[in-house]
Amino acid sequence: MELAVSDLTCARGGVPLLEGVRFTLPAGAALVLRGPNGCGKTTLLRTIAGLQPQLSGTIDCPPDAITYAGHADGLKAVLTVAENLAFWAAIHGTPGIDAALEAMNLTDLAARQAQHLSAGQKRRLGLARLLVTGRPIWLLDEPTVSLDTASVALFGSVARTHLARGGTALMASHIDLGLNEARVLDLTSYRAAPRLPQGFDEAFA
Amino acid sequence: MELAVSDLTCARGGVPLLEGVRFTLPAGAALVLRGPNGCGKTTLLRTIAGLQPQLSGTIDCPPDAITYAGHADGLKAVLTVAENLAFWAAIHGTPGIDAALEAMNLTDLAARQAQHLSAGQKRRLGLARLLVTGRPIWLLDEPTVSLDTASVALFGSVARTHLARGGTALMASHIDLGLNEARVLDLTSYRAAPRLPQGFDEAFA
Amino acid sequence: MIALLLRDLRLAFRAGGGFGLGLGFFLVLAVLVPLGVGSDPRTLALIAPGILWIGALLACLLSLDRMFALDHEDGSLDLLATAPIPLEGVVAVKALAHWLTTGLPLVLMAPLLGVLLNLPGAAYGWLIMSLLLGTPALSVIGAFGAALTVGLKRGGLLLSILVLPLYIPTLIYGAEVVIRGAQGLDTTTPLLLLAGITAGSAAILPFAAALALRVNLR
Amino acid sequence: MIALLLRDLRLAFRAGGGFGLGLGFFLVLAVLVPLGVGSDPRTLALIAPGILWIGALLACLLSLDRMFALDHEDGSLDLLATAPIPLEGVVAVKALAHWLTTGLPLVLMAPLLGVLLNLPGAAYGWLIMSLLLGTPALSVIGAFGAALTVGLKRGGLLLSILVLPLYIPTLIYGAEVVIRGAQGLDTTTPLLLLAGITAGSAAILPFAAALALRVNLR
Amino acid sequence: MPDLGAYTVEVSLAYLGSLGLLGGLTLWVWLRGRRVRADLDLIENRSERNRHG
Amino acid sequence: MSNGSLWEYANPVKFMRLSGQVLPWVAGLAAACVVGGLFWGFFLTPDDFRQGSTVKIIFLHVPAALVAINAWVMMLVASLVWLIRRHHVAALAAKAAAPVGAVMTVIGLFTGAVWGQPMWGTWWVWDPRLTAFLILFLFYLGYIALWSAIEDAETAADLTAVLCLVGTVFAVLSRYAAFFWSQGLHQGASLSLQPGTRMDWAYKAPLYVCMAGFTLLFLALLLAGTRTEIRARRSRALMIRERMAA
Ligand code: HEM
Ligand SMILES: Nc1ncnc2c1ncn2[C@@H]1O[C@H](COP(=O)(O)OP(=O)(O)OP(=O)(O)O)[C@@H](O)[C@H]1O
Ligand SMILES: Nc1ncnc2c1ncn2[C@@H]1O[C@H](COP(=O)(O)OP(=O)(O)OP(=O)(O)O)[C@@H](O)[C@H]1O
Ligand SMILES: [Mg+2]
Ligand SMILES: [Mg+2]
Repeated sequence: MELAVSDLTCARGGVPLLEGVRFTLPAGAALVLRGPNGCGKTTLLRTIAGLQPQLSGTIDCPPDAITYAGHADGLKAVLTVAENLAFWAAIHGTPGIDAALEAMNLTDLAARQAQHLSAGQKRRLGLARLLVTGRPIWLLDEPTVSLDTASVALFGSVARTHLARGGTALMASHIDLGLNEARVLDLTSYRAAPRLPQGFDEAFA
Repeated sequence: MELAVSDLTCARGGVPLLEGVRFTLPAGAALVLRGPNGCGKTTLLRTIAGLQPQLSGTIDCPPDAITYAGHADGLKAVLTVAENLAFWAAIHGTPGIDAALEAMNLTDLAARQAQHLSAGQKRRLGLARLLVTGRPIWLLDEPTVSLDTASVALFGSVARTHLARGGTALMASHIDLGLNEARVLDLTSYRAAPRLPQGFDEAFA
Repeated sequence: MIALLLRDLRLAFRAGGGFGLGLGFFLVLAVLVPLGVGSDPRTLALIAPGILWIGALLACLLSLDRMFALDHEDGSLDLLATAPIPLEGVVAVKALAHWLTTGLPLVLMAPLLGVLLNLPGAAYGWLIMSLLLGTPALSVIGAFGAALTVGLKRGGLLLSILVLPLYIPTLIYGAEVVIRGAQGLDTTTPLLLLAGITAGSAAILPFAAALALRVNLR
Repeated sequence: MIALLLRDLRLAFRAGGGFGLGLGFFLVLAVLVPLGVGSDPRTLALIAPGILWIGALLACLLSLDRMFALDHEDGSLDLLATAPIPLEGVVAVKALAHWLTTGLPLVLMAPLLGVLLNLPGAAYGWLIMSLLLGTPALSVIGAFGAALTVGLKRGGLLLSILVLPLYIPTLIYGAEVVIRGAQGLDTTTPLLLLAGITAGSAAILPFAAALALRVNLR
Repeated sequence: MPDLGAYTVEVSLAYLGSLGLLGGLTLWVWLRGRRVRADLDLIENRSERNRHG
Repeated sequence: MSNGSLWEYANPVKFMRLSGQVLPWVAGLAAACVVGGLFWGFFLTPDDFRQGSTVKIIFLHVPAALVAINAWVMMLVASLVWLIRRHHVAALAAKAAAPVGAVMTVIGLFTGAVWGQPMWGTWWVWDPRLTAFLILFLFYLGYIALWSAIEDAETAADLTAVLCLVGTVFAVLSRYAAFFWSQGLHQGASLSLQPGTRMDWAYKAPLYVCMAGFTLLFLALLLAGTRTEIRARRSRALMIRERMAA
């Protein structure tokens, strides 16, 4: 379960943001993306997840291995915590949600509707979703936003278990992830040079 | 411009969460609310802002002195940064937005539509709104979420200026606010004792 | 207040803001009716006043479903509620903006669609007159309904069901004006009643709507 | 896939999920028409088939406006696009769920409203039959329109304008079946054409809709 | 001017209306073209200057 | 420049060069034909013995209807080219054609309505051909609305192209449905004024000139509009580069 990215150029709204991004994530490794606001972390993650096309470069990974968790958690406000999780488990064909509830300390809240959760509780539920996908490669965009210290530690230990099982994780964050062993990749050095946007017949200059 | 809260009990969905909350915030002081996820920080802030009624207790502050900034930033996606700010400035009858743009390092982005901002840039715009309200009492719910270190420092200095001018700030956060001189109030000790919901004729027991 | 009006108008005219869509809906409806009902000109002339009024009403209705919902979603409504303008004023201004971007264009377009539906010649003036008097009421009543349903996901249809019954008096008197006008009868009574409804709702409903908004926010 | 269907059905039946609102709209429309048009039984009988079909069509339309929009807003659509089910399947299932929660109840309720509108006795069977054959096409075409406008704020009315013209052939044949049925004429041709439209749209449009969704996600 | 007989109003209305629409359309296309072209020239000049200056 | 295929001209630079050369000629010819044809039709044709002077409306009505329908066909082709070969010029040409087609539809509807009043006694009847034409107008509206609602140029091009394809299928279906639904009053598809009588050359000749003129006018406006769209895209690209440099 390796993720290899080479020479990737990615863009938002036609503006190239990052170019020449390259790294490999072997099984069991975690990588943290850093960089100032607006440098393109979210864009990079969405590109790798296949939600938007890259301008150039290649992304090597087995099919159906990636799961993405962005700023929005994909929760239905009127479904309960357990129903939300069970849905994603069913979609991914994995059995049981109890382990995931347990792992993210949500068992007490299982019968609560998602709209009645606090910001941090919602985020915990969003993270629990990762566990029920059964996917080995996690792409996480600021996973610990709104979490208190105990929950950050919880996330750290869950992620560690995932890595120990041969999974990998690629995470963007400005704050502590509770995962000190992760390598850090600073995206500042990959900033795209100013130039005309690609694609439209090289901007027909 | 003093904010005094005494014996406040606040509830979400009929469940009392915090009781006996009391503190005073003299002009020029800042207070950080801490507490685990779901302990009721958001609820407390919304109650003080007047967006929901308290169960009991009093909130003392001059009228029209409070401005609240929650998880959502109140931005219109299709308006530009400058238009968004100018609108709030007009609503509050304050002149000019340049100072606010400058202060939150948004001048370069002034002509960009809000929907094309990154998470951190949006948040900076949300904070800039505080400046154009001209209100002395700031209630902030996790203001530094998604901000990079430079922006956190920026927020810190903006908040310090605000305090120096006699403003006050009440903030909920799990992470660094760049404002070390602020007092901290841990809400754990105010947790409401489990009991029947109030109000409905004392639950007609 | 004026800032709010200008913002709402600007939002309506921006890409995806929905200006002109009410008109489009009105047009489409006027096309669908003959397709469903049949092309006999006499039948069409008979039902034209009613259909035009119902079309204006539905076009209004559909475009108001997110009058407050968008502001609620992005948190603006929380901020407006703590801003130094009364919530009643917010409601009134938003209703006005809605009428300017939806009701007024409908009034101007209605005669054209009258042609499609074979509306008798004598009725055109009355059609415009009645719509001009009646559509502001639709916007204000709609604002009230929108305030009641703000914060509900998929509130759109619930809104329809709440608001349509409230629209009934306006519809009845409005259509009556046109029908009588088409037949050359006296239209004073329904016109006066229509004006009364508009004035009454504009005077009272902003307060009810503001109340509903406050309840929905907490 | 089945999990998705069940989730959508469950969401529809939960508070605020919108089940029954399509019905409500249909009902209200059937009430408004006599109010606007006048209560002459012969006129009503004449226009009843068309109005019923237009009502069903509008009720469908209004309830589909957020078929994908809600999933887009809360991020589910991103996650579904990376899930191990094809996006075409997602579209098809969502259209099916929409039909089960909107189209089918409309079919069952239509005869009742037929009474309100004075529909001739011979037409009831044909009304149900034509709606049963035609409403699935409405859901599928609507899914395509919803996929085009997902991600647009206030996409609702734009959706109407895109989708209503696409509904026209279905409406024409559907209403024709009922009209001919009411007069005791032969209905085979329009029925077959109606079935053809439904089958064709169900076969092709999910692919177009999935394409549109992918474009909108990026 | 030809004698339009009983249909003077109709025929002249058709001609005036249509010519108005055609003219309006042409004018719109032309004005928009001019505006966009001016914008582009402005930006091109500016970016040239930035390159060399 | 190579002696390459037609696709060469899908390159914006080549398109701009070629269209810049051609446009004045097309525009001039269009103006000459439209003005000449309409002048001929309005001043120099005899009144019809049954329709009187209203027959002069034909010189506006028929060319406008012709262009309105063919503009949509052109948009369909351009959309296909965009979807299959992803030439941006094709997408922009489709975008530029839509308003022109829509206005032509309005002219067709308007002149038809004005003609209908003396001929049929009403401005409008729900004749199948008229109905299908009105539905075409609705498709134009939807297409233009979708273009203007979407911010990102490439997304908009993709979605409108898909809408154009699906819309065409349904427009054709609607046309047949409309013919099924009612029998009409409108002229048949032959150039005859009364069924059976061939149209006289006195009318036919100026009509042909007008048809050529309207087609050329469409072409001229299409070229001009496409050039504008290309320029707008280039401005955007340059602005983006400027912003990145900042
Ligand atoms: C609002 C009313 C009308 C509309 C929307 C309309 C629409 C059209 C359209 C779309 C065409 C092109 C047909 C095709 O190529 O398939 C056409 C052609 C034509 N129309 Fe009309 N029309 C209207 C009224 C009239 C009236 C009142 C007359 C004359 C009495 C008329 C006479 C003609 C003639 C002679 C042609 C040329 C037919 C041919 O040879 O293709 N139209 N019209
Ligand atoms: N449509 C668009 N046109 C131009 N620029 C855009 C568009 N959309 C986004 N951007 C810009 O692209 C950049 C990339 O944003 P992205 O969300 O990837 O940043 P990020 O690294 O995730 O930032 P943050 O830490 O704030 O979340 C931002 O600077 C943003 O302003
Ligand atoms: N309608 C409801 N019924 C019952 N409990 C509710 C309801 N709505 C919210 N709650 C609960 O109320 C508590 C208060 O949440 P609040 O948002 O105030 O927490 P918070 O301190 O801001 O947490 P966080 O740090 O995660 O943002 C949460 O435990 C939540 O689950
Ligand atoms: Mg980000
Ligand atoms: Mg909170």
